[in-house]
Amino acid sequence: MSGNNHQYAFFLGCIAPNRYPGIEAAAIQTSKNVGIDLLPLKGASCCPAPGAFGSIDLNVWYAMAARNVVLAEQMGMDIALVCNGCYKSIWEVNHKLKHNDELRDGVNEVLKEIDMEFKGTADVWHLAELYYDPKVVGVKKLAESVKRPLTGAKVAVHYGCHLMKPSKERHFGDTENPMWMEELVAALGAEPVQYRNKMQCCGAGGGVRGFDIAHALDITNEKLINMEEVGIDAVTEVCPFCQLQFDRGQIEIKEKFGVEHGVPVLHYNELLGLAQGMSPDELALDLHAISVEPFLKKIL
Amino acid sequence: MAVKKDYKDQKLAEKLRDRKYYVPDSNPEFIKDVEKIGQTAAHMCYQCGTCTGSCPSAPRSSYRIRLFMRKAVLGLEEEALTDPDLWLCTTCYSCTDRCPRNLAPTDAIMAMRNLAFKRDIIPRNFLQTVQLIYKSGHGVPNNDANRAARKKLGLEEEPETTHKYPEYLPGIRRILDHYRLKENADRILAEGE
Amino acid sequence: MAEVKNKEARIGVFLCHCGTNIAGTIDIEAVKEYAKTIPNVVVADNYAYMCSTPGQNKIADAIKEQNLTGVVVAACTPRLHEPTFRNATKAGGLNPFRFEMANIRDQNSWVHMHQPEEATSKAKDAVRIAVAKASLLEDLVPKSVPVEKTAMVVGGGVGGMQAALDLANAGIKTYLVEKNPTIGGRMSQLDKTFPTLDCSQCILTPKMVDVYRNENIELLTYTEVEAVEGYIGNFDVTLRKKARGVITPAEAEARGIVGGGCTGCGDCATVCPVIKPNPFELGMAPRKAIYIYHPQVSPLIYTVDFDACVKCGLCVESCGEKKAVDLDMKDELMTVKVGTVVLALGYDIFPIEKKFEWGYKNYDNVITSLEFERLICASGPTGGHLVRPSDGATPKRVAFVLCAGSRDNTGVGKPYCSRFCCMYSLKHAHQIIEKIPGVVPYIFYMDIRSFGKMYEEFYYRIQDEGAKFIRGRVANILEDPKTKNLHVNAEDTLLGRPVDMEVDLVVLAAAIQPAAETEKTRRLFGVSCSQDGWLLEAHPKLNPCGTTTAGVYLAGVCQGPKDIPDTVAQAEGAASAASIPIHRGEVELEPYFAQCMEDKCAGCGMCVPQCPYSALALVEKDGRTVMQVTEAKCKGCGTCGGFCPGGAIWMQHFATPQIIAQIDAFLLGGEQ
Amino acid sequence: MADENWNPKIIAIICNWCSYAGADLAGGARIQYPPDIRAIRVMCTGRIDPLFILKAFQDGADGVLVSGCHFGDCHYLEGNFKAAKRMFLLKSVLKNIGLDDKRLRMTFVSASEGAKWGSVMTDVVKTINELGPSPLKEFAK
Repeated sequence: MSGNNHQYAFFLGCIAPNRYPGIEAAAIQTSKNVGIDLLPLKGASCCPAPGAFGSIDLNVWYAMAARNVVLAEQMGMDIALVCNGCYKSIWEVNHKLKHNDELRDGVNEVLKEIDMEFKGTADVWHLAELYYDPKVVGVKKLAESVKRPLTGAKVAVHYGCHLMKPSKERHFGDTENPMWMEELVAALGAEPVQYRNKMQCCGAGGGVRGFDIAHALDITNEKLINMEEVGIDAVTEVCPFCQLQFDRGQIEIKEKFGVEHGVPVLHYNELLGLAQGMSPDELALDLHAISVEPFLKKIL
Repeated sequence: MAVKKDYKDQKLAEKLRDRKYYVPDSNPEFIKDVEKIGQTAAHMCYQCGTCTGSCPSAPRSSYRIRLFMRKAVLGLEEEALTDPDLWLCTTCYSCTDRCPRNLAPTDAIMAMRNLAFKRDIIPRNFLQTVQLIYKSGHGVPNNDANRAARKKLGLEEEPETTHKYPEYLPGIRRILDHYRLKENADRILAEGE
Repeated sequence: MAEVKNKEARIGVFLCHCGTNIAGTIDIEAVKEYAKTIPNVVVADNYAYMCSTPGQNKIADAIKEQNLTGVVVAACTPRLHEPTFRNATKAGGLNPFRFEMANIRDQNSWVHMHQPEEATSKAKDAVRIAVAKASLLEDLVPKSVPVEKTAMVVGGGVGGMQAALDLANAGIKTYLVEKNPTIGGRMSQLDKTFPTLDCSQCILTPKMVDVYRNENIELLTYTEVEAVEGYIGNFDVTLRKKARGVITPAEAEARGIVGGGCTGCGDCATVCPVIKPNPFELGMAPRKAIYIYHPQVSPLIYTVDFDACVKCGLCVESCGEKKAVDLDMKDELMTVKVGTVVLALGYDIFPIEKKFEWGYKNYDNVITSLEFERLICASGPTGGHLVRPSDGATPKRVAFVLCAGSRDNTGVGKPYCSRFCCMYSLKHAHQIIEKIPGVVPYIFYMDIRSFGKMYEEFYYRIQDEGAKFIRGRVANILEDPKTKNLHVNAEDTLLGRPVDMEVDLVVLAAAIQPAAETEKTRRLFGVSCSQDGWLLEAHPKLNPCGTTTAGVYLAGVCQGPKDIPDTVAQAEGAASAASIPIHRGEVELEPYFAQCMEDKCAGCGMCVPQCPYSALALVEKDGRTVMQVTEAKCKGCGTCGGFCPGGAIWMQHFATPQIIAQIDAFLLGGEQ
Repeated sequence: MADENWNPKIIAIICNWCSYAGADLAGGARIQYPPDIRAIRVMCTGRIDPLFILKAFQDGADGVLVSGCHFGDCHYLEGNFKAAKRMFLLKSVLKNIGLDDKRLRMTFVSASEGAKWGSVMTDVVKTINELGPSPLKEFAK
């Protein structure tokens, strides 16, 4: 059945498999439904976290990320992933090493110690961009896979930073007011809404969540207020780390600032899973810190 | 060199401290280091403030990315690296996207953080991530509650990563050891206790 | 010609120190001593400034004393001082084309400042190469050609109008070619001008009338340059008169329609059913398919927009006996002969929507400065009432964003300073303060560049009037979807604090860029451009109106951003420069003509299609077919000479033996 | 492979209107580049007879640079097109006589591209240094 499917090595990262396993399950199932096979990338590690490792020593960041790319090179496959942070590490390091001989030689010197070599034969993709790309899936095919349209749900889109920025190196175009994820959401029958300062950061990146959580949460809180201002049923994103910040962050915001939001937060793959008819249990939505129930009531 | 005043009263001495910028206090190598690590021509900054204006951290703190660029240009290494604001960048890259000089202030900040780490200046959470990855390959490792949830979903308890294939861990440790990262992390964390 | 050989070459070498420009790097003494050892060199001398009178006298004296046959000056670049030293050579009694220059400054001492030894050795080679050529140089006589006593100005903005008026008033018949249906250009779109606050139309309209009435000016509006041939003194310019659909009274008379032709009454536009946005009002006001831009157009003739016209014929009917409307009109080509040309091609506004962060075209209440000019102008679409496009309300808080797309190295915007945005934004601030009680203008700037006469004083005045200046570039603009108010985000870099300012209207001082047609037009005239697309002047300091194409001059913004006074000043300069050859009546062309060495010519004719100017032809001579050059057509590129398989073409001043001698002198001569 | 005393001898034949002006501009801007190239000025690259270049190689030149205007910018409309065609053919001739065709380079530098002229100079010298002395050198004397 999957003979004609696109095949990718599936890079899991940390938070998706270890905190929101529903994203992992959803990604595999929903992708299969639109013609993408995600194969296990055995022995992959943390991407590693771009904020933490990039801040400590960029050389380690390059080498560790390169190791993950090499695993895919050895499989002879491109990488697909579901997390913006992973995208920043894996895509960017892959890109940099392909275009900077000095950097690549330095990394390969280290990788030699573990009998690996970065060759530059693999490409890296975020699943969301593959869904949008008509050469792979495309909005039309995505819409055709929907069995249970999310009609009536108003969804705010959070793009996250590390997927599209810095735009000078990336290929996504306008980062001030992009609309392609809105198209992905609309394909599922939901109504994407526009809100103030859509492209603002979730606040968690760069190690700030660990360094000064109140600071990070204040940014998250501002963003949630902007979203609620226009009336929404859920937030969707394509980054488990942003999800963690918006989802668990709401609990922390309540603890720290006494502000209550109660906005359900769903990874796009979870949203896609629901639209394709997966049950909340198949998506482990009960693991979310903020109950998804109100959103489910709206669409089921 | 700053004027030495030798006021006995420490509070007064701090209050009346010489705050002038003295050229000999600056390190001309600092901007070069920042540019080499950050791979951006930071000395071309013309201080327009687009970066700070774009920054989600600036409105809620004293963090001014423009000032860090300025300090880099002037070689004020000590001041830049010891400023705790350095760690408030969420790396959202809005400044990099909008910089009219085509610079990457975010990467300049990352470079300064790298340089700070060389002086053992680094928040503890960063080092804890290093330790976790050294141990398990993951910055956010699996736990029992999650294993149970995975099982319920029909997934294997351990994901197809270093969790399921721990034989890959020595390679990862080798890379980290190459840069003596674990060693330094352990040491700095221990000293901070 | 080849047979005019030098009997015995006697060359003088003169080395210039150019102060320390050359002597600071190159060991002049060593080069001089070396020069004395080069074959044919009979004298070598040096001087601090060879281009000075004593320096030039040295050359003239040496020619006489030493009976020189050739002169070499090693100094700056021939592109700067070749004419100077040719004159000195002539003063010494030698044919000026027996001079050769060795470039040891621009292409040596300046580019090898830290390698004095290598630079000195390179200078020795350069002198040796020059001597080799000078030894083979021959007497040449420049060809004088008569200059057509007419000029052409391309572009009918204020610069083009001024140039045309100056030329015309100097007694020269001038064609003024404008692509739009009216002259006036950008300046006619402006409301007031800084720093005097003159009404732009008020000072422009008299000039437009002058142009229209001037007997020496032939005004060709709605006309574009199609092709250019010829050279200084003798340009043949083919023009495309675009089908206007309306005829002038003069044209009507020519057609035998008594008392006919367009009088500008506007009856046709009244009945025309097709409505289009008026580009003059930047689309903020309508016009018909038969239209004029605005009431003060010159000439006052209507124009049919054939892309929009449905040919219903109502206009023809309404025009009646004047029979001015001709809906079957076709483009016409005409060729005119002119002696010199002034290009005044103007500028366009950079499409600022490409800078996504400011939301132009996305947010209703973000407008450009040019749109502001139309909105604040009494004859504009709102009668001079500045309103918010979203709701028509009068704005009370207005933000001006300076350097919007200028001083931008991202590759999206423009790296240069657009030069007049600071000043017009100050003017805009003044205008709203004057018109709207209680308004506060906020000017977001990086530097206020008020460099002109009375400009800084103007800045002082506007600050005094209450404009608020915020030193910081605008990071982004966000729209409040409910009120359509705008939140301007920036850092007040002087306060060191981020600013989120809620305003009613944002005016972007968008960068400017060369007008769309500039690239096509400059190629027709063979004019170079700099990397940013502005036309390249012959010398940035000493010849800012000239170009590398003799007889073609530049005026106004097409050469680089400038305000109205600078544009007019340059236009007067260009007109003056363009009038000189015409008043002299003839120009000397450098005698770099191709010559056929008939004894070697096989008459194969392969050179003939090589010539871009059709200067070559095969002729019968003494029973043989040989090539013949029409000197008046030859421009001296030498492409034929580079191609002739028999080596039968003698390129004067760049002859094959001369070039081979240079190659040999470098590679085989000197210290091996 | 090169002996220590060897300095490349490179000749540049450049057009008056674009490349020569660009080279002057590089000087005005004090852009520094290696001093191994000697320039000969012609009015247009169209003037350049392929024999000039062969003569230069025969004389022992290690490299030859031909530089003119960008296509469409030629002061004489199309001289640079013709030169480019000739250089293209000449390169195949060079290959046939056993010379590395990288020793002949054609570039397009406009009057406003001073910085580009500097980088062309640097790059040409680098290329020739990598190639070493011309094998024809020993026959040159």
